[in-house]
Parts: sequence; C-alpha cells; structure tokens
Amino acid sequence: MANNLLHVEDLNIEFHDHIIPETVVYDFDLDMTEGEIVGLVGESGSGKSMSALAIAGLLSRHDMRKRGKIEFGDTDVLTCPREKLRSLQGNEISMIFQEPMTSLNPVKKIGWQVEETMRIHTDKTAEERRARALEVLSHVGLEDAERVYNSYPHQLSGGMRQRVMIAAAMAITPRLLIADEPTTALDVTVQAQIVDLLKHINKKHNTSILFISHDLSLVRSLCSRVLVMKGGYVVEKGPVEEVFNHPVEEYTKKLIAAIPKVEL
Amino acid sequence: MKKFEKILSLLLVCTLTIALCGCGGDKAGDGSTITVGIAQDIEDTMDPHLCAAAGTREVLFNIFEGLVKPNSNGELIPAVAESYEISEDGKTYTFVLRDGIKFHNGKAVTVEDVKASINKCAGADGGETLVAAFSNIASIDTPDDKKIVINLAEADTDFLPNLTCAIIPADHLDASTEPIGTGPYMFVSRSPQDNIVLKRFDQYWGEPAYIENVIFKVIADPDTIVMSLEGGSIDMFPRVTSAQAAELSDNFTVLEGTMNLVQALYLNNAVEPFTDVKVRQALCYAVDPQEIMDFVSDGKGTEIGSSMFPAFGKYFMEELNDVYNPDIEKAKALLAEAGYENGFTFTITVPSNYEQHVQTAEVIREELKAIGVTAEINQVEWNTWLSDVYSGRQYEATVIGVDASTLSARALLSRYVSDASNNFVNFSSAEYDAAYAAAVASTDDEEQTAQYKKCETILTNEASNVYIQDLPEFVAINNKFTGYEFYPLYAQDISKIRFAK
Amino acid sequence: MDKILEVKDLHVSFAEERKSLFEKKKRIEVLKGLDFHINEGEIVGLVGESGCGKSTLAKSILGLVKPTQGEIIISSKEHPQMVFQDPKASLNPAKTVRFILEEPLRNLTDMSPEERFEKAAEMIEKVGLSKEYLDRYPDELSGGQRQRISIAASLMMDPKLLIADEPVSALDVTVQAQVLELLKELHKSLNLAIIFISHDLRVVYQLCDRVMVMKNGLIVEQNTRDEIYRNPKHEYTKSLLKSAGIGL
Amino acid sequence: MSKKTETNNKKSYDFNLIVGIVLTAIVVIPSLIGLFWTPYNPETMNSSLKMAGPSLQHLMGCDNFGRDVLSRVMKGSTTTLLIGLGTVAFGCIFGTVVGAFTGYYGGIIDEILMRCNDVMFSFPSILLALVFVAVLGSGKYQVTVALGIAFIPSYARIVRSEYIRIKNMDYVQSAKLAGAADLRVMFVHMLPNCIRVLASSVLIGFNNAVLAEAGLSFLGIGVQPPDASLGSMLSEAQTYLFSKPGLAIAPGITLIMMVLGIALLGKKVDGKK
Amino acid sequence: MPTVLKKIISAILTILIVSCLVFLAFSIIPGDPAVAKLGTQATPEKLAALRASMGLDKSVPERFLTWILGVLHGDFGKSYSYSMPVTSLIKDKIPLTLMLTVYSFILMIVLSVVLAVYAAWHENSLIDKILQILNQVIMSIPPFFGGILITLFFGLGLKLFTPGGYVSYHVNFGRFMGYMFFPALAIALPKSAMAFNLLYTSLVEEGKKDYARTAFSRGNKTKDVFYKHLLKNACIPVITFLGMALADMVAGSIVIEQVFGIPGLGRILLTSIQNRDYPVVEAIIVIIAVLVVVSNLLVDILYRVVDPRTRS
Repeated sequence: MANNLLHVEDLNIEFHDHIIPETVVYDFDLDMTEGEIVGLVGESGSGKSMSALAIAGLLSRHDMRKRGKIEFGDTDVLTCPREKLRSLQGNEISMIFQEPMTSLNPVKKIGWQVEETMRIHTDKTAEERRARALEVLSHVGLEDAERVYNSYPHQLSGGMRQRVMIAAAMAITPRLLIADEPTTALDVTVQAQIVDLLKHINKKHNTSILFISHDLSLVRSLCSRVLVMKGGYVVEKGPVEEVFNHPVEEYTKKLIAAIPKVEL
Repeated sequence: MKKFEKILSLLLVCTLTIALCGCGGDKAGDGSTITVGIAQDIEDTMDPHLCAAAGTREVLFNIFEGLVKPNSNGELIPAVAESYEISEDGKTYTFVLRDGIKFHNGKAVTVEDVKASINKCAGADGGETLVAAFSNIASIDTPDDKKIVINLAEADTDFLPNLTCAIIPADHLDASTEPIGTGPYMFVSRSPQDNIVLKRFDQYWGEPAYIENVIFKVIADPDTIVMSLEGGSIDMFPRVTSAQAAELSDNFTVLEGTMNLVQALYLNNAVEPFTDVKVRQALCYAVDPQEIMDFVSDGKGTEIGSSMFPAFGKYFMEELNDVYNPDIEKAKALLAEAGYENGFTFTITVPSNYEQHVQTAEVIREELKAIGVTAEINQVEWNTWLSDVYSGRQYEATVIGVDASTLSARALLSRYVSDASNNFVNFSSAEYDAAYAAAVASTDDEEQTAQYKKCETILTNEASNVYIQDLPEFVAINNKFTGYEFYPLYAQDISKIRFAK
Repeated sequence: MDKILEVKDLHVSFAEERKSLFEKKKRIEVLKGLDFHINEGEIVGLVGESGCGKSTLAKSILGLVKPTQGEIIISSKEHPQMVFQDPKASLNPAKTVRFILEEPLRNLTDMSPEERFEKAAEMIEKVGLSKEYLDRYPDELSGGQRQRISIAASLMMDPKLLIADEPVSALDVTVQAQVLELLKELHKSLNLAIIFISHDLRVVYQLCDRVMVMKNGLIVEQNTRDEIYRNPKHEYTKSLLKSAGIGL
Repeated sequence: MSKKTETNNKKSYDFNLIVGIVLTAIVVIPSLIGLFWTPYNPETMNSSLKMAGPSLQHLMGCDNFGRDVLSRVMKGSTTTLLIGLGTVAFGCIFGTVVGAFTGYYGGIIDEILMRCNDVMFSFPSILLALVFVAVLGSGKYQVTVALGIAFIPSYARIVRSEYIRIKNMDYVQSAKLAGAADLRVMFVHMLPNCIRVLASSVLIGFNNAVLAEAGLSFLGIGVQPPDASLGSMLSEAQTYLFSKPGLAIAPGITLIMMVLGIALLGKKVDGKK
Repeated sequence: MPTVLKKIISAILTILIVSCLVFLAFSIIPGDPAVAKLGTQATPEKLAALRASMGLDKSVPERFLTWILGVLHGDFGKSYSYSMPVTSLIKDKIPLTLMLTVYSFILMIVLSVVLAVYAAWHENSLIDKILQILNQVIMSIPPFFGGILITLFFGLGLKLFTPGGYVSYHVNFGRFMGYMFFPALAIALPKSAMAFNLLYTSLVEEGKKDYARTAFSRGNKTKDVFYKHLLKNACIPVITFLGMALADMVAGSIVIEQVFGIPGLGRILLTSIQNRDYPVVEAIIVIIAVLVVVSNLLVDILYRVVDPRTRS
C-alpha cells in the first residue's frame, strides 16, 4: 500500500528461556502511515512493550521465538540480515524508554550519547555532529544546551533526561519514533511538556509516533488511533474519540471508568 | 571502540615479545667461571673471627687462611706459617712466617699482622675472647720479622687446631664489609640474598686455583635446586638430599661424603623421664639407626654410637655402634624397671628448615610406638629453636646435627662437661668430667686419645642421647668440572676444582 | 474534632559535604518554616513536584529526621506510620508477610504469639486479602497486594495518623482505584487521619478533604479541596491544575 | 547443554551445578569416611614399599616413607576441609559483626574499624602467622584461628558495603518505625538480605583459606607431621616432583577438585536470583 | 579537597600503627637478632655483649621511639645480618618487587579484560563454558605450586627461560624482562582468574540494564555495545578488587620470589624475619604499608576517573 510506513501482520512472540514456552503476544496486527500518532494502551504484562520492542528489532535474543511479519517500508524486520536491521535502528526507527534514570549511560557525557547515532549512521565530521547535537538539544527545550552537552546523566533532573533521550532519538530524524511509556516516571507538569514536545516533533518532521502507555487520558490527548491490549491480545482498536466515547469491550470500559475524574 | 581494542592487543604483543627476547638463558660457564649454589646467604658477618653459621665458614674458607690450615684428610698443613715447632712441655709454639706471602690488597704479610689477628681473637685489647683456648696464651713475642713465638700459661698439646684462625691485615681488622685475607680467592662483590662473587688471587703463595671466577648463588627454596641445576643457572650444589640427587639427569655426577655432623635424638637429661638412665637406654634400644637411614637417605650415611664421627679417624670407636643394637623386648624391660611399663608421651621439637631432621623425627615416632612410647612432633622455626631449645633448654627432645668448629676431638666432647655453657642436653657425670679433664691436661698423645675414648664410652653407656648417624653429604656437580674434595669440617674448597678434560 | 498533629515553624536543613577545606560548611535548607495542623479523622492532600520537600516533611513527622527548628506536636501514645511509594522496596524480601505484620506488636506490645497472629489475620482481611497470604513472601505478591500489606502493617498499632507517600503512583490504573477505595474505607471505619502525598492532582481530588500545595520547602497555599480546585489563589497552584488538565 | 529439559518453570539444569555437586561429592565423601576408616593406617611406615607405584593394594601408591598415599589423602582432605570451613566460619562471623557495625553506624566506629582493616591488609601474613604460632603454638586448631582472624577484614569489607546499600531501603525505615531497636534492625532485618552475597563470598573464602593453609605448611608452621593436610602433602611432595610426580598429583588433584567443586556450588548459590 | 587530606592523614596513621605492631610482634616471637647471629656458638656472655651493641637492652617503647626519630630523618638504621645501612640494602630491591608487581598487574588486566569481554559477549556459548571451568581451575591452584608448574613447563619443557637464572636489570635489561615474565605470570594467573570472574558477572549484569538496550536501539554492533558502553560501567565493581589485588600481589610476590630465585623485597623480608633483623623488617613493612595505602589511594582516584557520579 502507498506511503504505508509500517505493516505488522499476525505477530506472535514466545518466551523460551522458561521450561514451558510462554507466549506473550498473540496475532498482533498494526498498520501505520507517515506522520500518524498511534497509541498502544494496556496494563503491565499486557504485551504492549514486547510488541514495541519487536517492531524496533530489539528482541534478537535467541530464546525469543517470533512468528508473523513486521514490514518497515520494504524490509521485514524479523527476517532481514542483521546488517540491514542495524542500518534501520537509530536511523529510521528510534526508541525512547520509560526510566530516564537508567536509560542513559551513567559514565558517558550527554553530548557523546546524543552524537552516537550520527557516528554510526552518518559520516559527519566531529564539528558537524557537535553542532547538530547542540541544535537538537535546544529544540527539545533545554535552555543551556552547551552545559547539558558537557554534563553527565546524574547531573540532570528526570524531565531533562527524558528530553535528552528524545534529542538523541531525533538527531537523525527517524521516520518512526517508538515511545515506551516516556512520561510514567515524571511529574505531572513535566509530563505535559513532554507530550507537547512529541506533538511538536510530529508536526515539524512528520515523524510517525507509536506511543505506549497505561495512562488513557494521556493517550487521548496525543494519539489519533489507539489499540487496547490485555493479556497479549488486542481487545479493541479504532480512532481515539470513538473508543473513548463508546467503548465496545468490557475491559476498555473498566479502564476508562478507573480514570480519576475531576468534575468541577 | 577501535582505539580501546588497539591498546589492549598492543599491550599483549609487547609483553610477549619481551618474554621471547629473554629466552636462550645465560650460559653459566663462559670459560673460567663456576656458579656454586648455597642454601643460605651470609647473614651473620663476613668477619672470619666473628662468623658463627656453618654456611658462612664454608665460603670464607676460600678467602682466609690461618697460620696452619686443614687439608682434605683432616691434617693441619702449614699455610701463612712456613713451618712450626711445638716445645716438649707443650707450652711454646714457634711459627716461621712464609716469605713473600701477600694479602689480597697486595701488601706483604708481616708478623705484626699475625700478632694483631691472634690478639683480636684472644680479646687481648679488652674485646671478648673469640677463641676460648686463646685465654690460655701468656704472651706472643716476635724476635725477628720471620718468627712468631706463642707462650701458653698451661701446657696444651691440643692447641695447634686453634691456629687455623684467619690472619688478616693489622690495619683492617674489621673485615665485615671488605674481607681481605691470604686465601686462593679474593672477595669481589656481594648482593644480599642473590650472590657473592670471588676472583682468583694470582699472587697466592700455594698452587693457584684453576677457575678464575666463582659466583656463590643463593638458592633459598630447596625445591628449585634440581631445576636450577638442570636449567644450567648453577653448576654445583653441595649438600643435596638423596631424593634430589636421584632426580638429577646424567650430566651431573653426585659425589658422596659425610656431613661430619653428629645427628642424634638429643634428650634433655634434666627433664622427666629422661633424668632416669634406664629410660634413655630403652629409647636407644628402640631406635634403629639403619631403618632411619633407609627412609631418610636411601640407606646411605654412617651409623655412629657416640658424639664422634669417622672423619676423626684417631678417636672414632666403631664398636660403640653395637652397644644398643635394636631390641624391643629389652627396651620394654628397661621401661618397666624405670616404672614406665605402659610407656609415656614426650615432644620432639625439630627445626622446620632441616628436612632430614624432620623426617628422622617422623621415623623415630613410628619406631617408638613399638614400645608404647608416643612422640609428638613440634616443628619450629630455626630462630625459635636456637632461642628456646639451644640456649633456653626448654624442650624434652630434639633432632639436630652438631658439627665440630675446629679439627680437635674437644670440639665434640667439651659440650658434655657438666658446667659447659653449650651443654644444652644438661648431661652431667662426675666420671665424664674427670676423664675429660685428664685428657685436656695430658701432654702425651696416646694417653690423651685413650682419655677421649673413655669419654665417648661413658656417653654411650650413660645413653646421654640416642646417637643415630653422620648424615651422608651428596654434592651435585656438573660433569664439566672435576677435582672436588670433601673436608672433615664445613669447607667448600673451590680452588681444587678444575675443568674435566 | 481535636488536633491530632500540629506543626509550628518547622525548619529542616542538611550539612552539605564541604567542597574545599576553606569553604564555610554550607547547609541546604529543605523545609523553610511550615505551619499547619491535622485534625482527627481528616484526609489532607500534600501536593508538589519532586524535590519540594514532601518526603522530608513526612520523615520529620515520623521522627526519622531531626528538625533543626520549630516543633512537631503529636498527641500522646500515638505512633504515626507510613506507607512508601515503591512496592518493591517497601517490604523486607527476606521475611514472610506474617512476620512483617507482627513486627510492631512484637516490639511495642507484650501480646502473646497467638494474640499477635489473630490481630495479623484480622488486619489482613481488613485490607481485602485472605489469611493464606500470611505465609507468602513479598516477591510472590503483585504491586497492589504489596501496597495492601504495607497499609495493613502500618495499621497494626491502630494509629490515628497515617502518612501515605505516593502509595499508588507506581500501580496500574485499575489497581490504583482499588487501593484508593481501601484507603477511603479504612479512613471511615477507623476514623483514621491520613496525610496523602502525591503529584497527581486528579487522585488527590477524589480522596482528600483539604489540600496543601508545597513548593521548594514552603506551603504556598492550603485550603479545602473545592476552594483549591475552583479558585486557586497562588500562581503555582494554577499552573499545577492547568498541566493536569483540570480547571476552567 | 543448551537443550531444554522438561522440568518445572526454572532454567534447565545448570551445567556448573552438576559438575559442582559431582566434584564435591568425590572429595567430601571419602574425607568423611576418612574420619573413621582408611584402607591403611596413614602413619605406618614400610621401608619395602618406599616410593611404590600405584598397585591394587595401594591405589595411589606409597610415599617416601612407604605410607599409603590414599589413606593420607583421605585423612589430609578431612584436615583441609575442617581448616578451610573453620577459618571461613571464624572470619565470616566476626567479619559480619564488624561489617554490620561499620556499615550501619558509619562515623567514628566506621573510621576506626576501617583503619584496623587497612592495618591487617598491609601486615604481611607470614609475620601475622608467626605471631599466632608463637602465642598459640602450631597445629590444626591454632592454624584455623590464625587464618580465621586474618580473614576478618575481607568479610568486614563485603558486609559493610552491603549494609551501606541496604540501610536506606524503605523496609529498613519501616522496621525502625515498627519500634525495632538498632541491633534488631541490623541482625534480624538487614542481615537476611546479605546472606546471598555472604554465601558466595564464603565459598570463595574457602578457596583462599585452603590455599593460605597450604602456604603456611610450605613454610613449616602449618599442620605438624605426621598429621597432614593436602597443602602440607603438596609441599612435601615437591622435592620428588621429577622422579615421582604421582606424589604431588594425588593431593594436588584432590585439592583442586575440592576447591573447584565448592567454588562451582558457590557460583550456583550466587547465580540463584 | 578535605576527603583527600583525610585520606592522607589516615594513611600516615595506618603506617604508624603497622610499624608499632611489628615492634610488639617481635617482642612476642621467641628469639632475637643476637641469638640468630651467634647461632650454636652463643654463650651467655657473648649474647649479652651483642645485645648491648644492638641496643636491645633498652625497652620496646624506647627502641620504637629511637626508630621513629631515625626514620624521620631518613635513617632506617643498620641491618644486623648484613651490617650495612638498611636503605642501601633495600635500595635496589624495591624496584625489583615493584617491577614484578606492576608487570603482573598489567598482565592481569590484559588477560582478564580481553577474556572477560570475549566470554560475556559470547554468553552461554561453548567458549564461555570452557573459560569458566578453566578460570575456576586456575583459581584453585596454590601460588607456590603454580610457580613450580610454570617453571617446569616453560623453563625445563619449552626452555623459554633458565629456571633460577635470574639476571639483574643492571646486567642485561632484555633478559631481565624476559625472565621476569614467568614469575609475573605465576602471580597474575590466579588474580586474573578472579578478576575475570568479577568482570564477567559484572558485564553480564550491565548487559541487562536499560542503557544497554538503548545502545542496541541506536544500531550499535554487539562488540561496540560491550566495549564502548558496558565495559566502563562493569569495571567499577572490579576496581575495589584491583586495589585489594595490588596489595595481595605484594604479599604473593614473597612466595613467588622464593620459587623463582628473585632477590626481591619478599625474600629479604622472609630471611630477615627468620633472622629477627628488626630494622630491615620494619623498613620493608613500612614500604609494604605505603604500597597498600598508595594502592587504596589509586583505587579512590580510579573511582573518581571512571565513575562521574562520585565526582560530587
């Protein structure tokens, strides 16, 4: 299909390091077009992170059996040679994670980590890389980009670290950004700023975003489409307003009801 | 990260190359050099008059000489003195200085040097007497620049062996750091715990040494002796054990001599139950020296019956060996008589650095089980043995080898006189004291020898200690060399060694 | 209703590691003078961003941190207890649930073992878990179950005041709802005063009668819930409400 | 061994665990038997059998005194096992107490005890051993106590770092809130959580204890003859390494198997997340 | 920085305590230098005279004070057995033992890092298992026995070096370094086995952490993730071990010097203890204490360098 960025069909993921093989994701289907923001909602253990990791090609450990297809553009992430997969990772597909505290290398400077994708995928000179890194750091709303560039992760707050993660992901503008619960560990005020930043990136670079979260209200404010997962199955999917206003599945209803309401 | 990996592999490569360029081993004998392994560095002093350790005397034998010096079969031959005369009454000893004899520093030896050296040993100028017998010197006169006359207060026919004490330059009496003597080799340098280097003294009065350079290399770990010999880093090692000798390949010859040591189970006669002669005799009957020799040194070694070894041909009494031939029943009977029918327990304290003595103690322990006596073994460190056992006398029994510091029978018998300062076994018998005094006093040689033999017999009959053997000494020497000679006391005469044709 | 806790002009500061030998010993002020009181049986929300001193306030009320100035007055035999945020670290992994529940009784009362077991069984049912959970280890429980156990543990001495430091923020939404329900019931049945620390304004709205807003060591505004949510006075409270998507 | 075998929901049997159990069994069981019975009395000498090679009657041959090597190895491994475990237990118990106090309280106590640790580390073990032997005399029990004391600093350090890590955990705060006194917090609440780290270091400690005992025997101040530990047999056998390597191989292999077996068990204990 | 000052003061304190303990130790151990020197020729008078000349008749505290004063102006006293100043006796021994320790330290680092990264990278493969077993076996070999085996295998077997053929670095530096490789290897092997074990588990641990996954998500090759990201983090727990290992190696060299016939500090210490040569033992122990303290300082500095979190 034309300008179809991602086509995931009948994806099943089985864990094999336990004695009895355990399936965590059953028949997962997903289609994304350029510039679209899709939400993936579910409680812990629902398989949402596993599917995201599979799409990003990070489930390469030998005891993880994967069946089905994950087509990104014209390459199938599951079967393509490792070289090809590596050329996509960090270049076309980038990912940011939930725990800003531990997702950055504690003993390396921020600047070095942000420049890493450029070092691997481009042949930019050191100055060009430095300039781009400073530029992208200021884009994500860090006032003193120079100071952040030269500091270490433990010297920054949670919110600043998550911005650095996003800057690193955006250094060579990817076509797909996978955000695995990026705001869960942050304060409410900082959460809002990160969500705004993702919206801005999507508009400015037309980067499509796969947003994974267990916070329904957040998904509602950011995504155009949403999939609800439970126990490894996709129980409901569709445009966000439709799913929210008249949910079909029992589980979705229960989820929506559990959101603490504030009626003034 | 390419950079990191490059450093690592670089480091690995350079450590390996260094290792390889180091191979090939240094050739030990470049023509006229011999490397002799020694078990212990000179750790007391290099001053010939003060040194005490046997290992030190062995090395210094090549550097210093007295007026007379011992030869390989135990006679005293003239050295610094050309000739000597002993007066009838045994009171005056006259020596004629060998003309043209020089010190290592090139200066000629004068009578003043001889007088100064003897006075130093006698502690004449206020120092302590280093050679006990010299306290008997009344005066020393030098009538001309050739003669030295020593007058004794009381007659002593056995005084000559003491004059092997080293003659050193009068103006350089402190030889501890820079030893100068008249011997065939002169001192070059030393590096503590590593080596002592000597060089041939070309102006030596006697026939010069064959090999030019001698390196005494310290091999502290007994287990590396065989490897060092095989590896070629040393050419010779005196006093290897029988086990080590068996390990050597055939480009080494193993010469067998005796260590000139009286090895025995020394009993502290002042401690129960060893105060009772019957108990001591019982032990003598229970311990079988031959079995000990079988285990400890493959049957080699010479059995001894008293405090004398074969090198002193004149005084050694073969028959004393059979006084206590092994007899378990007799031993048990003696124990019963002494009131110990169901045996007793005692401790053998033994220095841990002498493997042969430790092994002997283990064999004795087994043998004594036959008569119901249990011997516990307590290994102690050498210095602890010296202070607790030897000078402190706080022990029940010990296994050690006692050597003779001078070539006289007295060196092995004076120890058993009741009030002798080195009587660490606390042996005392009036009869023995009388016999020993008579021997010292007598001026006639036969009579003196008879008295000495009487002393030995008393020691055996009184079973002062359980005498075992004069340990065998194995000298491992590379086939390139020959000419090694055994001496009846601690001496490694390197000057006799030459290249085998 | 009489006051169960009164805090007057509370200051807390820590000695900072001296940078260099010459520099005067600097002390960082964490609490800069707080005055408030908690009435019996009242749920008070304490809201503020991380780093504003919420946890330090909790610890000083509990006596774990010594205040440098001001006083904390708690009524007589009261032992205020605390429920921690991270379910994984709040229970001792090496001990059974039963041991954890009986611990306060073992130290502070002279109850016999049977009495202690009864009280523990009674309490575990109160927090909605069955008795056989008593012999389980914390690792075998889910996040929600663990929070219920730590609530049960904190109520063993029938305290009148409970401090909950973000008890639900690490839980899934559905589980969050159940735990909040539990706190509400306990508050009613035991007339339990709760200081509910959280950064999630929606949760605070559902649970608390009064709300105090903290910003770097100071209480900038404290009022009834409806006053705070309907017409916030302080700028900071407004920005909090706005970013939580609440308000006009 | 990557093939998965059908057992309960745990990773397949670990290759190391099996090897560990087998090795330890091969060594520990004979040494336990050695307490009551050995094929021959390890001390009887027999000059005709001197340096005899392995034969049917003497499976491991005879040593330089004609004593049966198998019986001596069995007796020796019991001694080594006892000394190893004794040393580790002694060092571990006192080390834990020291570590607990320094880790939990910090401040001056920490400073003082850490200074003692540094002093113990820089004091040469040989001089330390000599002092103990001089004060306590030599022999099995004295060696165990001497080595035990020398092992305290390393355990103290391990326990101290664990305590520093745990003392800020929430469950420690709640233990304090539950009215537990310091001692109770330290040893009832905190200690069980360091057991796993302690267990694995205890087993590595055993390895070092056995090697240290062998070192002492090498200097002749360890186990007194005719008692023997694997270490002392090894140092005695070195002189006959060329002509009779078997004499060194028997105790050497047994020592390595014992240490290896226990170390692998240690890895298993540590590996159990 | 006050912490550095505190460290130096406590270091000096440690050295003071250690040397004081040595004095006490010698007053407990039987025997004294006079007995050692006179050996079997000792007579009570000779002993008394020699003790007086050695100043042994003064009380322990008095002797300790005179020793300390001496040390303050660089005089470590005269050795009883070699009757020459201790400083000149030890002067050329220190570089030897230092050289041996540093040489084996580098060998240990090179061996353990290369092997650990390789094993961790190929986790659960055959090589990994072989390296594990090999490393456990090496760890269980007593150092003196290891020394003998190495001499047998490399020395007599492959003739790579002459056993016992120590050549001082004054004479021929190349051959000196060549010879020293093997004792260094004997010391390094057991230590590198332990370092391998520590580094391996730490690397596997770090591999499970989030930042490793981030590194993979950026398209790094596995090798790069290990070297560029994991290794530096994995080294942190190993650093404490390295500090202790450095101090251990100084003690370890005593045994190895004996087996390889190297006249280093270890050998002199052993013989001086047996000869009760107090000044020499004191001086060497102070040097060892300094080495231990320096290695602790190095560990702290290394911490600061590797782990920015400690640079508060």
